[in-house]
Amino acid sequence: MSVAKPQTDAPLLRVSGLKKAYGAIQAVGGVSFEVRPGEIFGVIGPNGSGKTTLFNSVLGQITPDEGRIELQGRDITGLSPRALNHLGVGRTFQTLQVFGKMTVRDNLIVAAQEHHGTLLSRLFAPADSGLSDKADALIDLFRIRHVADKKAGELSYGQQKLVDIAMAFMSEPALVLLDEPCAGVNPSLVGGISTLLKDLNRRQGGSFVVIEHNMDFVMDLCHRILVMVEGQVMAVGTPDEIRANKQVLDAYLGS
Amino acid sequence: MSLNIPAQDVAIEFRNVVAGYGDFMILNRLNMRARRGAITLLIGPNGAGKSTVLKTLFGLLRVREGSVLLEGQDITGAAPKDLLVRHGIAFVPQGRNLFGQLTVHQNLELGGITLGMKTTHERIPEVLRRFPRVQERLHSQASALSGGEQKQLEIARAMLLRPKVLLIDEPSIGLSPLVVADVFRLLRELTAQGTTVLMVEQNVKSALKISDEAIALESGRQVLHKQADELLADPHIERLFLGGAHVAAPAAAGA
Amino acid sequence: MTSSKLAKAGGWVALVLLLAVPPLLKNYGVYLFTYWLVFVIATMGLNLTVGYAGQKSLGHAAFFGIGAYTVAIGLQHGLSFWVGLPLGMTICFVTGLLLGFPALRVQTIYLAFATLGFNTAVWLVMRNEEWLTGGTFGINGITRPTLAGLSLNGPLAYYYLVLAVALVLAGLLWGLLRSPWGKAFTALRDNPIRAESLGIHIQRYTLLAFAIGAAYAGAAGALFACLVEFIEPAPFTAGASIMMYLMVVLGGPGYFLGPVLGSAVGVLLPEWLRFAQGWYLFVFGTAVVLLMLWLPDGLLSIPDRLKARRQAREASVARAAAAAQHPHSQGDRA
Amino acid sequence: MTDFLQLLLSGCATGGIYALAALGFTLLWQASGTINFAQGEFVMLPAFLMLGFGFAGLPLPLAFLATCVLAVAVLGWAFKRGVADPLLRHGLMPVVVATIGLAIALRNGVRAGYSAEAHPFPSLFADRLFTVAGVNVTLADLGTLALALALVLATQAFLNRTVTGRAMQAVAQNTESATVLGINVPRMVFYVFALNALLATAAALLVTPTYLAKFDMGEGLGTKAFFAAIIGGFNNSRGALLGGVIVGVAENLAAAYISPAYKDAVALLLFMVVILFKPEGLMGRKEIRKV
Amino acid sequence: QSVKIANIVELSGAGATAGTNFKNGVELALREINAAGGILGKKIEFSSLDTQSNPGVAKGLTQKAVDDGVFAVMGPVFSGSIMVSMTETQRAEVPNFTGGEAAAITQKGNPYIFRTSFTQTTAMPKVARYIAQGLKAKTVAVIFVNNDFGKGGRDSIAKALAAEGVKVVADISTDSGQVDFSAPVLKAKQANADAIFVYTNEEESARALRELRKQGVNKPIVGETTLTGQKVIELAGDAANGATAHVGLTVDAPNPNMLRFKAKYYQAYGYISDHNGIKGYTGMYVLKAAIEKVGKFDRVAVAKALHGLKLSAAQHPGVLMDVAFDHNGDLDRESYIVEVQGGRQVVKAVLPPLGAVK
Ligand SMILES: Nc1ncnc2c1ncn2[C@@H]1O[C@H](COP(=O)(O)OP(=O)(O)OP(=O)(O)O)[C@@H](O)[C@H]1O
Ligand SMILES: Nc1ncnc2c1ncn2[C@@H]1O[C@H](COP(=O)(O)OP(=O)(O)OP(=O)(O)O)[C@@H](O)[C@H]1O
Ligand SMILES: [Mg+2]
Ligand SMILES: [Mg+2]
Repeated sequence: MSVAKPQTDAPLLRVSGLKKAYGAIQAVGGVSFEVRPGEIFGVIGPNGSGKTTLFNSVLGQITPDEGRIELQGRDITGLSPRALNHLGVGRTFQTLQVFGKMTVRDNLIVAAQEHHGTLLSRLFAPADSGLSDKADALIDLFRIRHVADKKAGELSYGQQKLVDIAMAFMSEPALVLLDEPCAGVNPSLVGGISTLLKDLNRRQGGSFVVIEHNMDFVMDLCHRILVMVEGQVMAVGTPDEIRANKQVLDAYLGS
Repeated sequence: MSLNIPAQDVAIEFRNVVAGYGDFMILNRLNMRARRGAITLLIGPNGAGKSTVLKTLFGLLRVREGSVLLEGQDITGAAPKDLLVRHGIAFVPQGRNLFGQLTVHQNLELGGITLGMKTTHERIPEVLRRFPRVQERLHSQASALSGGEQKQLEIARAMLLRPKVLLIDEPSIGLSPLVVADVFRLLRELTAQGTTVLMVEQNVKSALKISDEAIALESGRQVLHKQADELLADPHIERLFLGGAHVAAPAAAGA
Repeated sequence: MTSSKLAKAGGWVALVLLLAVPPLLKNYGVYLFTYWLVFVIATMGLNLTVGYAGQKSLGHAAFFGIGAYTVAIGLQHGLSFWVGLPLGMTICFVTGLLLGFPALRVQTIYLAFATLGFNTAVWLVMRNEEWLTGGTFGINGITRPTLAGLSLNGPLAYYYLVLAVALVLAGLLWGLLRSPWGKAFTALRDNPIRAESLGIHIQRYTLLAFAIGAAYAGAAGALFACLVEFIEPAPFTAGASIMMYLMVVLGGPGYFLGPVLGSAVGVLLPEWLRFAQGWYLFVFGTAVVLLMLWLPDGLLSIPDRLKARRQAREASVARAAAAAQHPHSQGDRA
Repeated sequence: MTDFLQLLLSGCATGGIYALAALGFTLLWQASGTINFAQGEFVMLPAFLMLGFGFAGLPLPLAFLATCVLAVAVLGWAFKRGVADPLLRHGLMPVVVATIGLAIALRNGVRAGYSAEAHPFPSLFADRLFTVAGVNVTLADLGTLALALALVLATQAFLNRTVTGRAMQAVAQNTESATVLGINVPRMVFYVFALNALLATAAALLVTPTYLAKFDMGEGLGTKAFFAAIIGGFNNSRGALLGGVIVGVAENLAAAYISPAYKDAVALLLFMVVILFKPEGLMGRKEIRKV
Repeated sequence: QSVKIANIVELSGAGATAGTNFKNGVELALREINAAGGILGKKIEFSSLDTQSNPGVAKGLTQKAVDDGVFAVMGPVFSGSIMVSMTETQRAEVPNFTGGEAAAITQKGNPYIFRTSFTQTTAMPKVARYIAQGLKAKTVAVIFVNNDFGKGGRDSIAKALAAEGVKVVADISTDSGQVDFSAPVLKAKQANADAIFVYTNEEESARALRELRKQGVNKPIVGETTLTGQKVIELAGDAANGATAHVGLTVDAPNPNMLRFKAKYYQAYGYISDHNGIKGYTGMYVLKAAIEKVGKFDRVAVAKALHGLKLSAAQHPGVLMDVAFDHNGDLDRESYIVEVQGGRQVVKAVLPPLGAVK
């Protein structure tokens, strides 16, 4: 599998000096990095090293104590998750976050409907906002057709995870942040997700930031990887560089 | 089809078990056996019914037909508390299972509620030695922990019980590679002391390495029961049991 | 499929009954039917706020009251009912928007508490500002409207007016719920955090859910004032809000026709139970408990329950078949 | 100044009464995750039971004990079996509505079956009046406040210091996890409601001399207590006391210094401010981290 | 052959105590009447319906009674409800006896509405006269309950006191169901008036009296019927002693008919009736007398006959006291000033009917 090289070097996402503390715990302690357009960027690190906190800060879910976040040169620090979504940033969650009482198909439709028309025009739009086909395509892609009309809350863990990921892709975001997308997902589908991301990346130049503990997945997929330990950046580099980094091996990967 | 386990070595046995949610039967006349003092790995695609097997065994779901046996003794319909207290079964479910508003330490205490406080307090430090990350957060509110920290806490909590039979559902979800290795090592140690482990894992390859036997489930039935090393060596493993046979190259999403 | 057809057929039968039965009733029967429809309108609004959008509101009776007082005070100042009704709805809509703001800060039970407090505050104003609302003496002599020279003063005529308003408002709500808005409301209810990360403007939808629900209550209040021809603060207490909440939950929150049944339980059931004499409210309270025990998701969850059961059975069969056919099923490998 | 102190003290005494009823709300919220809209009626019923035992010739302490037993059976056990067990797993809404129905049934059952009148109720305390620094207080005022304080602290200690108390909270937070840990969920749920019944009976004993035994006494009491519990902190027993006293005192001061007609508005204003800026209540604990 | 009478009253909600008493009084009278052969030889069928203290329900129930062809309607007691329901009885030309005391009820020109007690506008001048002339008070503090009953009373007493040259120096509203009276009592105390007028329902009256005693108020405490009722004395205990009230209807009136009624009521219901019980009971007997006077069951004629009707207790023992109706449907009869002494109401003065004075 060959992966397209990033096209330019101007950063798509730039995070500088990001800090977030909870009382005495410095969850994120001054993290800076850049994600280039068309790049698949990995974030790894031991449990509690601040990866999810980093995501939540970038995505407006929590307010960082310090630091600046830019999207294509524009300051997006402190923007709401909704605003970021409309700027083309999608995400998935580490914990299951689906709409439990809605069917899988409706979960997908509602994931993109706000990107069409105005508030008022949506009042007069068809129920599916014309998104049924797109939803069906993703349902097939994630092989959840047999549960497409079930309530999402009644699916197995892995199935819900897939729904969550599929939702992030419904509105065709330019940048997607995925928090442990493979956790609980069957290995064959892990391969599927990997292929999907590479495909989107190659064909449409989609950029991704992925937190994952599944090293096979990360090493195969990512162009560059950031290693976080105790809220700090330990290393940034290509998979090969990271694999060769003694410090990283000790702190995270094991040998 | 099934490995032959001498009757006196069978720890867990499902006989024609039918169980599910409401009227939706997930397990269809499931027959399955797990060996005493060994790690039996339960694998299968998302939605196969693996978690359902564990929940049924632990008395959380009603057995509609058939029977569940523990060391030859019929435990069909027994309440979780009895299974825990009388039969020494402990269960670490999938997903979040903490008391978010209580502290980490209080969560541990509750984990030992069936042991009495004295024993629990004696065992807590010993268990915490295995999970230093949890130790560091001992007086944090449990919901403040990171995903992986929470999972570690859950496993630690179950270890307090020194179970005779441990049911553990996808322990590797959210755990960093080093911790996964630790947990797997821990499971091996437990079996060395005679504990029977029934584990569900999607992280199949690493899990097979530490398991004794593997059972594959599909649509609520056992489709295979083999020695773990034999399976690991099987060149068709991907295609056959990990859903690989059904993997079509995914089309580009939504485009 | 069949169950939705059944629902449609049921709807038509109900409509025919609503049109044809009241003329056969005496005054009291017509009055009860009208009273019930008024509450159907009010609880339709509450169902949007609580049932669809998941905002725990216990302040609905305040809007009901605002609608009623708007029309009553308007009439005192020579303002026609036909101006008072939309004016009442508008005032409620705006007040609803304002009440929505706390909902942006607090959720779940805390929101319920806040709305309860709001209701009490409105009630205090109704009771104490005698110059405006007549205080505890209430407002007397509220006249029913005329339409194009036609007096709607008679019980039947007024009933048909209320029915017409109810049908129009139901139609509008139906359209709204079928549109993407309906999905957005449900998403908001199920998981606001996820909804926001998907670009759903949860603030806007929350406010709208409150405001639209409030406007419905305002319409109902306006009709209520003219129905009873007298208003005082008592029917608009927090207790009344709690009763409306009860009606929505009993009928089935998040079911379109839930309020129709729920209001029937809340308004008509006590009347049917009058044979129990002094004990009728005891019987009513007990009936509420039993209904909840029988159908925790509301009366209208019955069809859903049956459907879910049928689907579950079908899925079980399919699953069993899949398991049986599986290429690797037991026995084909040594 | 004397007048102010008089109001303050009377307010505290009334606040003690509110606190006793509010304690039931906080207990049920912490330990079963429910809101009981029949909480006021749960105080009213024991009051009548005690009256009944009183008529049957039992002295007050014995009548109280007998009522405790009966209350645990009816408001504890029967409520758990009849309402809590089947409905708890369906979330908050159905339980709330069922308790509203229960409140209607209890209130009107007592009215239709016994009496619509208010009945005097013997006080636990002798009818003694003290004058301290120009402020008049009755023994009952002081006693009620002291007992309210004791009950609140005891409940708080039980919930937070004992394993059983914590297990009860655990069940409320996550029933499935509690099951998995071998916590006897049905028993814990029973304990919660039994404890609630006992507290309600104690509240009835202390509150009814002032409130008078009447079928609808629970309505007013319940509302006040509800507000008190929220102001103090719905998930904290000590909050019930604080909230009760705040409501009692605020009412009095507002009635005297602002406007009697709007005296409830002051407590209400406080209530709104608390909800908007500290929704978990003055002493409540905030829940952290959602994703 | 029988005739129907509907008893539409507050049996639940805020008015439950008053409504239940009224209902019991009506039913007691009806049972006696039926036992004695009915009215004009016809038995009376009666039904009691609960308005839930809600005017909207009261309106519906009145329509129901009218639909059922009742001859007359008894109740409701609450003024708000009667305002609504009496338009229905008027429309159907059905005589309607109410327990409501608000003056406005009989000022609408409705020929079918009749009182069973004084209006506040007739009662309050008597109280004011007692305060001004009996107590020689120059200033009064008024504590009233903030509902239509209390507010109506306050408006009337304020007017009556002004007419007597007495000043209201504190105007203190309380809530129905209020528990803590320390603030109102304190305000009354601070006003330092010559007398305190308390106009609340029975239970609140008891609480107010207790608080007045607790705070050591030693000014005369005056009220209306609800201040010194049997219930208040029972609830307030010693604190009730010394309270004085103008009482239109009281079971403690020095009147053998009344004492007999008190005993019968107690026997039937196990507690002592308040004034609402007397209202219901006498109202029913007034109706009976009017029908018998007309000689047939003719609603319009009976309503007409009631206007200007004078009944003597000697001829009609059921009305308990001599009573006269004016052209508005308001009644007039003697009343009392009572004081609570040693836990009992003691009549200090008998006030003749207004009609007799003029
Ligand atoms: N609460 C529920 N109600 C209804 N159906 C359910 C429920 N939980 C699970 N299911 C269904 O049961 C089937 C098996 O679920 P189960 O959780 O056992 O799968 P699993 O093998 O553990 O999958 P995963 O690897 O994704 O965890 C799935 O098809 C799922 O849709
Ligand atoms: N709301 C909070 N309050 C207090 N501490 C918090 C809070 N959120 C996170 N933390 C702490 O901050 C640290 C970083 O958490 P975070 O969730 O970002 O870790 P992570 O890298 O995503 O870990 P994992 O791989 O386990 O998911 C953890 O030690 C956690 O305990
Ligand atoms: Mg994380
Ligand atoms: Mg699973």
